[in-house]
Amino acid sequence: MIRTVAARLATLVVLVWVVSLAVFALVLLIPGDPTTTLLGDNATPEQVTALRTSLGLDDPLLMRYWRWLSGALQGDLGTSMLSSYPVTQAIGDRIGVTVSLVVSALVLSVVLGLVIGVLAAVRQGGWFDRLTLLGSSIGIAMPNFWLGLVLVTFFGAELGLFPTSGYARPGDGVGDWVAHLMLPVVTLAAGGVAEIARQARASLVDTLRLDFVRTAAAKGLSPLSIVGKHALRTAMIPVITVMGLQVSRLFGMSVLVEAVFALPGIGSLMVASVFDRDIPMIQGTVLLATVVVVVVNLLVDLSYGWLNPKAALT
Amino acid sequence: MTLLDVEGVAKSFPARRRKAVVRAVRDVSFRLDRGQTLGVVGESGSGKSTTARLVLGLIRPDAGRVHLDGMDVLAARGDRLHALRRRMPMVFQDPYSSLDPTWTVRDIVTEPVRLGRRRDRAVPATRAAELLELVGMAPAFAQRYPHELSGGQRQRVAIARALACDPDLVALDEAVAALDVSTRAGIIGLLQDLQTSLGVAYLFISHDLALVRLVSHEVAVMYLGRIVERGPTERVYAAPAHPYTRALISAVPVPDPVVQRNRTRPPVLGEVPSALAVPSGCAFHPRCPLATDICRTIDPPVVDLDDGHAAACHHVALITKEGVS
Amino acid sequence: MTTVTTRPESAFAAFRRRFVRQRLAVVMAGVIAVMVLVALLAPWITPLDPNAQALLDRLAPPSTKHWLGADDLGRDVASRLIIATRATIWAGLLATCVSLLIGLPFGLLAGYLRGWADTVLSRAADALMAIPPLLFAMAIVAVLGRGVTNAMIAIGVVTAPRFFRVARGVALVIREETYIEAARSIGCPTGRIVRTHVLPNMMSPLIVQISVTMGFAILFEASLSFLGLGVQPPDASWGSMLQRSTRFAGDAPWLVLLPGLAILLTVLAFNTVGDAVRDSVGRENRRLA
Amino acid sequence: MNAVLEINDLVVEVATAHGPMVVVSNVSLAVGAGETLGLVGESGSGKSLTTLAVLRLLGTSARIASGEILLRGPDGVLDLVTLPERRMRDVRGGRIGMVFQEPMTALDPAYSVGEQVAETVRRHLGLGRTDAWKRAVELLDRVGIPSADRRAHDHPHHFSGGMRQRVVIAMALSCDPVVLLADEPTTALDVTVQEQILTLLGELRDESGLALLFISHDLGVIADISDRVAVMYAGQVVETAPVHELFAAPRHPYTRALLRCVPSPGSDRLATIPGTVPTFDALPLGCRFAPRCEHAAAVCEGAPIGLDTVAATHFARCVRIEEVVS
Repeated sequence: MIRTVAARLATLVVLVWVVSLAVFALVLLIPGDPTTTLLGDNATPEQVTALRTSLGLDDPLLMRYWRWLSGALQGDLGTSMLSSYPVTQAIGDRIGVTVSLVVSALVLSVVLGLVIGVLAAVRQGGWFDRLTLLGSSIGIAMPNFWLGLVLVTFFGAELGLFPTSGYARPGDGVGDWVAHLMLPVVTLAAGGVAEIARQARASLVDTLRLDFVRTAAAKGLSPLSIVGKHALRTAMIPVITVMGLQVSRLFGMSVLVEAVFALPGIGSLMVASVFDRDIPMIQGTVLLATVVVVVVNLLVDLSYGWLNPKAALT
Repeated sequence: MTLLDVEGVAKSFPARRRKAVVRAVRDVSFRLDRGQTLGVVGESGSGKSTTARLVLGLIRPDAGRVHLDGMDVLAARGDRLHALRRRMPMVFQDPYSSLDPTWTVRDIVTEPVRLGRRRDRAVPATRAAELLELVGMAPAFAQRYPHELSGGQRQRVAIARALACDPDLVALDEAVAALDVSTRAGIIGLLQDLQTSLGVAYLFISHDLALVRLVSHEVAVMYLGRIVERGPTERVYAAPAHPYTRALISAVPVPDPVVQRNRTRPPVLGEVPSALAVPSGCAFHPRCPLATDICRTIDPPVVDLDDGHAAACHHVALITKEGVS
Repeated sequence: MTTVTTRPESAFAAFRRRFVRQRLAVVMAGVIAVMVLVALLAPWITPLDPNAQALLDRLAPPSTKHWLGADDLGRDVASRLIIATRATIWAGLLATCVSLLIGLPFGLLAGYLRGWADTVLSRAADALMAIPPLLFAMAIVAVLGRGVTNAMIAIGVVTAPRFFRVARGVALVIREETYIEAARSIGCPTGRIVRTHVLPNMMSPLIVQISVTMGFAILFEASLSFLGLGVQPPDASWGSMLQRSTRFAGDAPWLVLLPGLAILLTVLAFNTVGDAVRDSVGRENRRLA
Repeated sequence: MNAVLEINDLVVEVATAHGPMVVVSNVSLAVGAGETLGLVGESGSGKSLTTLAVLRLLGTSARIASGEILLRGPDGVLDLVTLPERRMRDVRGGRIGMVFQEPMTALDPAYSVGEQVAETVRRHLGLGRTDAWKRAVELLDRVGIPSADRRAHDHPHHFSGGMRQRVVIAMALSCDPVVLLADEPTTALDVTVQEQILTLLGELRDESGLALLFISHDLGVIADISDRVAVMYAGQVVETAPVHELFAAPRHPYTRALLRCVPSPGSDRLATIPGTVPTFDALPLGCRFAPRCEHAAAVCEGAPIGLDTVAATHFARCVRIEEVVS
């Protein structure tokens, strides 16, 4: 087990390193001179030189990468090109919002998705199954920001049930916090529920056809125990892969949800940074989000060993 | 006249877990004459399929020599190797995956003809019909796709493809194992007829001892990557010289209740060990009723008995004197 | 001699027979055909000029003049929806092409040849897939500059690892098929094996993936345009129409509903057709799709 | 006869796009205590479906259309066709055990083999965890798993095919069944292992007086283990006889042809059967073997052929037995 964890950690380090390369390489893609982007066309040559020195743009590429990477390892992702505000601090101020949003949506997607998927699979071909297939197709194809807008229009604006924008810290009242997150979480979770339900259904339907399920039935076990004890455990393996992908997807999609509901998370920070072409801020946000995703995926990977003892061997 | 000459061929594969090595084939030597059939028998993990692939130049061995009609197969590269392979094509076990599902039967059976030419010139339309007729199929099948054929028909197409190479040798890797009894009989009959009319040699790989006995002139018995016994078929079956061969032959149930129930059968111990951990000395010793200390330490050399019958066992003398029970 | 009993059916005919049996997929294939047609003919079939502002018609509800109402600048919603089909289909095609051109060759290389090339490429693909796709695309747009072409290049780059994975996975399965070994055993050179055996057998999974990527790209185009990073004003896109509508949702709900339904329908169409293609592939290559 | 398991006129249908298709036609079989009935036939003959029908494990696409499956016990006779599902579950793994063809996939990869045997014991014998585990270890030891107390904790992927098949047998026998269904239990195994498994099954049958229904396509295996043999072709039983009689004096042309298709010492050619097995959507009206039969005549076509009594315990579905034998 320790060896497995060590091996997985090593892969994780390589993975994050490759991501850091890709994120750093973004700077190289900027057409023209970054200083022009920042200072505009009317800057004096002196201003340009000063900025180039302060950003270290004249140093060799490898040195710049090393400086950025070693900084990042120590928690220093540089400073904003516009406000000279530290990137780490800017992200730290806002990450709480995004994490509460993503985690709540993930939990909701997993719980609802699994329940729906399993119920559909055990009655394969029934009305609930067909409804699930149709519903999940729609859920996957639906732009979630549109769902957000529709929810705002009908639940928020028309019925006045929930606040439609802004955020309340849990410290200022849990009820308020929950109310503010309600619509965003539902919006964000819709696609996840659809994906997980669909995968859980497909995987369980496939598993129920396997020989060992027939063996379990030939032992005289009840349907509940056949599905719950035997089939589900094997069927969960591909579902868990999808859950891992969902973390990455939800992080991305939260940008849209934050935009719809005016939530001050890292998504809105990202949007603002993209408009300002604030490269250090963008690099920091992408890198940090990826690290979170990769760590969650590691946990997912490790749970494979428990579900499928054969995988733990290799 | 020797067609195929194989000398000391060996191959190991790296295992999935590091450091371990699968010793698939160890020191395999045999000869096969033109127009003859060599049957290779063995249980799973005996290395019989790997041996065929090594001989045909599909996998590169770690050691050894292979000559087809005097030409060094292992030294050949590029076009020369491809041309050599066409002189000894292979027919595979699974009739459902050995034919490309996107191709018609016509294209499948004439592919070797096209490959053998300098340019992709059109193959005469009659060629496909000739080949199909050779394997007992109507010319109309040429327009069919593999998924429209039964298992037996697919295997006939695979044989037709092999014949299109104008081969000296056809390797048959469990070619009838996936077929039903009655279909199998038809394919075996076809193979026998083709050998008579075309003089093609067969490398007949099978786990079915009764079938090997029926079709082979010579037989080689493999166990954990080695040939433990080889010789003329009837001699090996009538007087097996290796304890493994004896165990194997007696384990095959005879389709006659009177015979089957009155046979004395030496018990076979345990199962075939993993090729990851081939036992020291004679690989068969943990399961052998005759094993002594020497078997545990020294791998027995192949000893010639008479008339091309040879076996790799320290106790050959003991067994042959005692005769078959 | 065995004889032929029924008429031959090509693999494609069998595929068509199974596909046509799936009613919803046939309808959705029709939807895609209509979308493409509308995109091609858009400039000639819009009832009004999609960019013409008429302040008197500001937020006008559906009427005989504006079938589907007008937006906050009095522009005809129906015309804008129609013209936006162009951006949508074009964006999907562009992104899918970029994705295909990067993903397919590398995937084929990694899957068929294995070895160190596979290890390096797979690691790189894993890493790129770990980056949240929308964030990655936004970052690329940030450096390349806003606009639909850059946005679609970004989406193509972001989805390329998925294409790579599919191509690699399929190539891995095909290289283990006995018909590949059979081709080797009759002396077929590697290049010819890849060309005549591997690629044709990859077609159906590739079509599935192209279809899914189209849907994905259209969804992403809408998302980026909604954030103001894709199609730039005054050009219309379903995503950018939604962005403007946010402020008037209460007064003019049709501004919110219609573009969203258009996106939903289009993405649903591509996904459904992709799934149906996969389900229609015969037993003989079901494993691949 | 005092059969423990008796199948009468069993009809199994498979749902297709063009409506139900009969794949097992009026099959009748009987097995007594301590007896082995060998069921032999080629793929698609309906032998596996017949066995699965006994436990009502046909899945969603196939169903029993008619017939009865009687299980005799000390408490009377149960008809498994009409038995409520809840009571059927007590029969599965309790009164009737089953061994499948593929030992590599028949076990759940997620649980240790000991747990999988003990689970059945807990389910049917109502033992507690500790006692059930003890019994599981005893059973694994009985079927020949070396150091069973230690290996019971291992997961299936640590075992070879032969060992897994032993585990499946232990599971099937864990609750002292009266009937054991074995569907090609040695087909996936090497011959030396096959011999060990056949010996084991024979011993277990003799020890506990099991009724054994043994399915195989391998005539050698059938000759080895069966007391009586039933031959199936295209969904029908075409001949049934005591094993010695069937091999020495087969009556049905299909049985005769089948026996000539396997190699025997001394021969250098195999006989062949022309043509192919008919598909279930295009079965001949009369004798289903007639299109391939060298003895076929006008009387064979037109109307279904019944089982004809050859001797007290020997039946064949052929109207031209005299001509065939001569």
